[in-house]
Amino acid sequence: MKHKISVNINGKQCEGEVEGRELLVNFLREHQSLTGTHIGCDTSSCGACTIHLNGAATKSCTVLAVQADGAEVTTIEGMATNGELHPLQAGFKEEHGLQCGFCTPGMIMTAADLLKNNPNPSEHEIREALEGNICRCTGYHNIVRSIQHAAKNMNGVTA
Amino acid sequence: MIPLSFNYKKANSVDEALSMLTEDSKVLGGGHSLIPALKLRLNSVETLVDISKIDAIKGINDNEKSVTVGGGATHASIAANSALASAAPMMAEAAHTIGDIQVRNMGTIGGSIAHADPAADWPAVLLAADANVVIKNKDGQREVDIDQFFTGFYETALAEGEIITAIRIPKTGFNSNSVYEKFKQPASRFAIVGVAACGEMDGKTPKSLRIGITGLAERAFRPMEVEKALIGKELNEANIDAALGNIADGVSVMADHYASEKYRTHLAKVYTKRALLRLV
Amino acid sequence: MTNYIGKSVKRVEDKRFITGQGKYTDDIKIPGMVHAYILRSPYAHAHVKSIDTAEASKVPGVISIITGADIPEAIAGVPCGWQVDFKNGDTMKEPPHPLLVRKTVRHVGDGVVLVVAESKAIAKDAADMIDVDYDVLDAVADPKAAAQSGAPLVHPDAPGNLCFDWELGNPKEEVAAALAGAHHVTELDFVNQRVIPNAMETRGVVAQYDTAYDKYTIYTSTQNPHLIRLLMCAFVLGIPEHKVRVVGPDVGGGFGSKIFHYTEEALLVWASKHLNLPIKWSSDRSEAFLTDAHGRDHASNAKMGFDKDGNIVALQATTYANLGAYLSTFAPAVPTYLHGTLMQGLYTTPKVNVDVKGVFTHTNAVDAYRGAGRPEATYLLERLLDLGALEMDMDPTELRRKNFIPAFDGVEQEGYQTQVALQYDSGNYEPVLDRALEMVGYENFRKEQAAAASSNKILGIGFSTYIEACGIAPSAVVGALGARAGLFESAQVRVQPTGKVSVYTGSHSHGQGHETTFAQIVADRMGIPLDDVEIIHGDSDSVAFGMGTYGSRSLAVGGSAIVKSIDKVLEKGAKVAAHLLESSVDDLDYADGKWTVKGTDKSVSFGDVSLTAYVPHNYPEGLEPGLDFSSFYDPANFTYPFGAHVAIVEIDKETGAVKLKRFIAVDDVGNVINPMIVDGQIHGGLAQGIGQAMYEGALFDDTGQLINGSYMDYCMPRADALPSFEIDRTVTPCPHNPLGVKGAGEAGCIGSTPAVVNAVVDALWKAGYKVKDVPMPMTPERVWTAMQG
Amino acid sequence: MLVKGNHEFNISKEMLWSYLMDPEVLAKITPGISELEPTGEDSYNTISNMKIGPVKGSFKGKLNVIDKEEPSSFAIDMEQLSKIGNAHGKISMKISDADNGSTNLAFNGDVKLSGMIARMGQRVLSGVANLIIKEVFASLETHISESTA
Repeated sequence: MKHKISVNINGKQCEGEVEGRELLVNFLREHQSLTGTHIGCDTSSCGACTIHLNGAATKSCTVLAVQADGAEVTTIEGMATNGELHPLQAGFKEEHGLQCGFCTPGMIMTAADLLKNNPNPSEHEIREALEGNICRCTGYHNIVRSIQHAAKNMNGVTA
Repeated sequence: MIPLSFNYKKANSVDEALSMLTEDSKVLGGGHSLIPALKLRLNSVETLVDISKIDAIKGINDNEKSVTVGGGATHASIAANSALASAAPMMAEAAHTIGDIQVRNMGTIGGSIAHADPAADWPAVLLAADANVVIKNKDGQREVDIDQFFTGFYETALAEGEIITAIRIPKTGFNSNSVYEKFKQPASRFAIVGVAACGEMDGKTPKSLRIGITGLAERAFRPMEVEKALIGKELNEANIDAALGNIADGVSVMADHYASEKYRTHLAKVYTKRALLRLV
Repeated sequence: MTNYIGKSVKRVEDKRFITGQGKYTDDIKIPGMVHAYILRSPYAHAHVKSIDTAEASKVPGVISIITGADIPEAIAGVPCGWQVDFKNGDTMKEPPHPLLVRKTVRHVGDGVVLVVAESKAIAKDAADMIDVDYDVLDAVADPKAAAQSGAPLVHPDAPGNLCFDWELGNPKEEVAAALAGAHHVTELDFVNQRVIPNAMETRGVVAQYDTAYDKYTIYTSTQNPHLIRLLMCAFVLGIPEHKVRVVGPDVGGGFGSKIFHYTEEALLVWASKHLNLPIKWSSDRSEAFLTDAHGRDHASNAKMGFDKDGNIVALQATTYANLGAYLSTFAPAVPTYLHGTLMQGLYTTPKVNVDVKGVFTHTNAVDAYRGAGRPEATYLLERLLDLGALEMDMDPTELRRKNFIPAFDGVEQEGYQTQVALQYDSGNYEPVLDRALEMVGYENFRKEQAAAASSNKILGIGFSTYIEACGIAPSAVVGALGARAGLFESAQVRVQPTGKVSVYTGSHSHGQGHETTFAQIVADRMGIPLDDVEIIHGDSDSVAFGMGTYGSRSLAVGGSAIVKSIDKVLEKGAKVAAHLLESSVDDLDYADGKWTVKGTDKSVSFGDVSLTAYVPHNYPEGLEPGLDFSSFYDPANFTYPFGAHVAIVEIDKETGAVKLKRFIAVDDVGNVINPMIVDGQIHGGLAQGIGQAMYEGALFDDTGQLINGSYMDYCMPRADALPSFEIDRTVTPCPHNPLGVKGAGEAGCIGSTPAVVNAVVDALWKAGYKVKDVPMPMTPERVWTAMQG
Repeated sequence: MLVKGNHEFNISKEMLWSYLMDPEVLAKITPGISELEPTGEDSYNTISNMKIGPVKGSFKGKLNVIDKEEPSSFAIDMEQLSKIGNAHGKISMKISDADNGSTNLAFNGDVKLSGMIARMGQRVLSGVANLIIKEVFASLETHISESTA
């Protein structure tokens, strides 16, 4: 059986028809062609698929698409506004917080959740907040710097 | 990764959910235990009844004698709740150690204890807290004492066709002095050993003491002999060491490539001691 | 003047990645595309008795179900790209590796049935309905066990499961004699455990056959598009190379695992024509655990002899190297020429012998993983040195200093000839150690350590001073060592009429930042703005040829090829400029994007020269129009980065849990083009090397099942497991390439692992536990057990 | 997966032997078995459904009773196949006299798992083994008390 769903994705109302078993990440990638959200594992462990569901960082591989009916979803594609990079996006570029780029969208989405709840995180708090996101390239060193950079800018202080 | 096909039904109320449950159906709460198993096709289900949209079971209510945590309350909302922070600080402490930010945002306490993973954090905490589990079925509502709730390996007192609607955390002298200590399996973030402890203290001596241990055995349990041995005794290293000898009595200790039976048992002692010393 | 080289230019490729616009293989959609799922063996060793696909073929949406028997006999298996010979001169055993098995499965995950359907979900649903009847056979997963007589055979024509039995260095008797005469011999049995690369993007392939042009297009998550094309066309499918386009689009990490030509690539290409449909296969993570090539997996014994002053007198290393069930593309090279040749380290050891047996087991293939052979060699050497220091009660840094090869620059002084085939290019080893010790505050640390020795949290420090051979190339050398392909690199610098520059490189970037680093070189050498340069890679239809990216070769080999082409462009440009300036080439200077007549202010810009080259109305007689040059660069030698790594750990005595408190790395990777990117490469390498020491390791049971095949069990370091790294570098330029660069991709991974293990052993030893070794990964239980005696 | 356990039954060795050799009893006490179809002497085809925690699977397989030494020992050789993984194993049973006239049943075996359950299930395997052992003994006790009642 197919379910009609309507999801507000990055500010735009998107309609779709999905099977019950379809995952939100597939709905984003296959139906909406929002391929910035990646799939890195099968066990909800790696965080590459992290998006915001009603404002909270969520692993879109562990949510059914039909569960997102009526919800607001933000993906990496929705982070820049009016062509202006989100401070986290800018921070990742500025501090070389990415290499292959595959984990990056998930990292940025998780970091955004962290900074929303804790605008001035310590290094320790940043590292703990990233425990659900695996990066195999950077050793996390520059990811931490990138988030610190963004935190400073978002608090109105230039890094 | 995509599950085998199933029927999806969204429930708008607990009663509606109960009416949707059939023999081969499962309840979808936060989904963070169930969906991964379905994706790997290690599990399959005919009908999935989604209770994640029922607002009535998501709240955390501060009552006179207890704090009532909705079965649908997320780990994140528990971690951030101020009533629980004073009534049972180990709740927030444990909530912070579950999974990761994303998992805490979606995973629910009701889903977790219904699943009864032998290495999950909540069972240890709720055992220590002397909680009550509020369960609804088609015939009405019942409350199960937490000591009767976890019955075995992934087994609970929850029957088919029932839903956990709330967990009551009594406001007691012991819960207000409570801690959670966890030794994490570094990949899964589950507990190799997790110890919740709470006690009402008279100086350095507990007047009451409850301990819940997860990860060690096939189900979370209370080491009753340890509790008994230490009530009325000063919580110092010597007394605790003396009491910990039979911590694993009556349970079968689990083993995997992260921790053998011997090492797990040792860790349980170390972590119980650490938890108890923090009560002072 | 340089505007870009040596500066931390922000990466030009980042924009697409931070906005979610990267295009990885699984992001590619082709109209009409269908999906493949491969049903794989659940057993490590079994005969396929029958395959029943009747129910599966009835599933609506299933397009085709293909078994090994459906694949034409003429299609060979995937080949191995490197040949290693037995000591006695016999050629290694090279059993076939079919695209789908016909009769015998040899590892869990061996491909048995290809299901093609309208969606991946349908393909998976159908695959679940296929019944394969297996006759289960005994299996062996451990390399030492596999080499014992009576072990289950992986291939009938490889007796004793031996692929090769290989030796390098001084005669064994000489080494044995030197060890017998030594004042002290440190000996250890090592297991350098199997680790799983785990690039965050799993592998995937999209294959399309176009009947109109009789042409194939393949998108594959590879580090090595041209080599895949060559191997697939010439050795597997026999299809014409000029009718095949291989694209390695954005690739989400490789770390070696995406160098190789995998069966799925050829299988999908064949099926795309067979079914005349574009097909996508993308690996699930669970599948990746079973099918990506793994790394390391050595079981070794090593002895290092010292004289009474601590001078190393000899080294004997004996290794069983697990190759898995089939020979992956570079597999035989890793435990031999990338491992045995590094056994000299950066020491003056006079006698060295390395004996390596390559062994087949019922596990998936083992091949190059970040560092490939060099981490294993470094691990062995550096563990023996630190342990030797403990046993002889010497300072581990002094012991190293005593044995360092004296400084040589490879220009005034000759390169250093080792006992194990290599000639090091340039080296100056004391300064990296000096700098590392300064950063650590060594004396102070030893005091802190002594003070903590009786507490519950003990401290330890571990060292590793490593050298590696990278910039994997010189074709003649690697050819002599068994490579079946040349390992040069190509580059084309195409100047457009308006002076904008397109550069086509055979290197492939999957996180290394070529689009930035290479552009910095081009912009500086040509004196033009960075924005005027575009780096194109990864597409066999645009790039003439390439040998891909691995072995820290991109800059040293690929970058040098670009420099050669730039030189050709500027040489021709000078002729055009001389014509325009009515001067002679010898009278011109080139700087800041213009040619100037020496001693005058008469000049012509690069853009004007470019335009003239394409609109040659006023042009030197006899000179061809155009400004577009290709080069192939084949270097004279490998490059030899080196460094000193130091780990400081704290051990919780009650639980055995190890906390990595600090990690200091001082590396010398030669000249540096982009410090920010080099730092990033070091960081990433460190994390993987530390990961092996503390967390990672594939576990097989005695039936060949991988028992930790998911991220719930296979642990990689997460952010909260690592400290911020403290890194610095010295610069000893490579004397033989035009950029003076050595390579930075693997250094972090090569040096770090032994430093961490040494730190744990140091902590235990200094706290009174005479523990010689803690097996990797050093889980809390293993450390705790070691303390129990 | 190592399966090891023992239990005392308040009946004679011979009685216990006869229960264990009865296909119906065997079907009843083996966890999850819904069908046990004899295919020859001491050979059976089986269909079973396992539901343990997050894992649920339907297994089809074979079960052979071998190495019979009445009334003191035998072994079960089995193969269970499913989409989520397979189990192959041999479990030896020893029946011996215990104190006060009761009989001890000890079993010891190694069940080799393959497929997804082998890769994913390690964290909880020892729990699974314990659960299965417990269930076998409990259902055998129930059966004995029912049939002797």
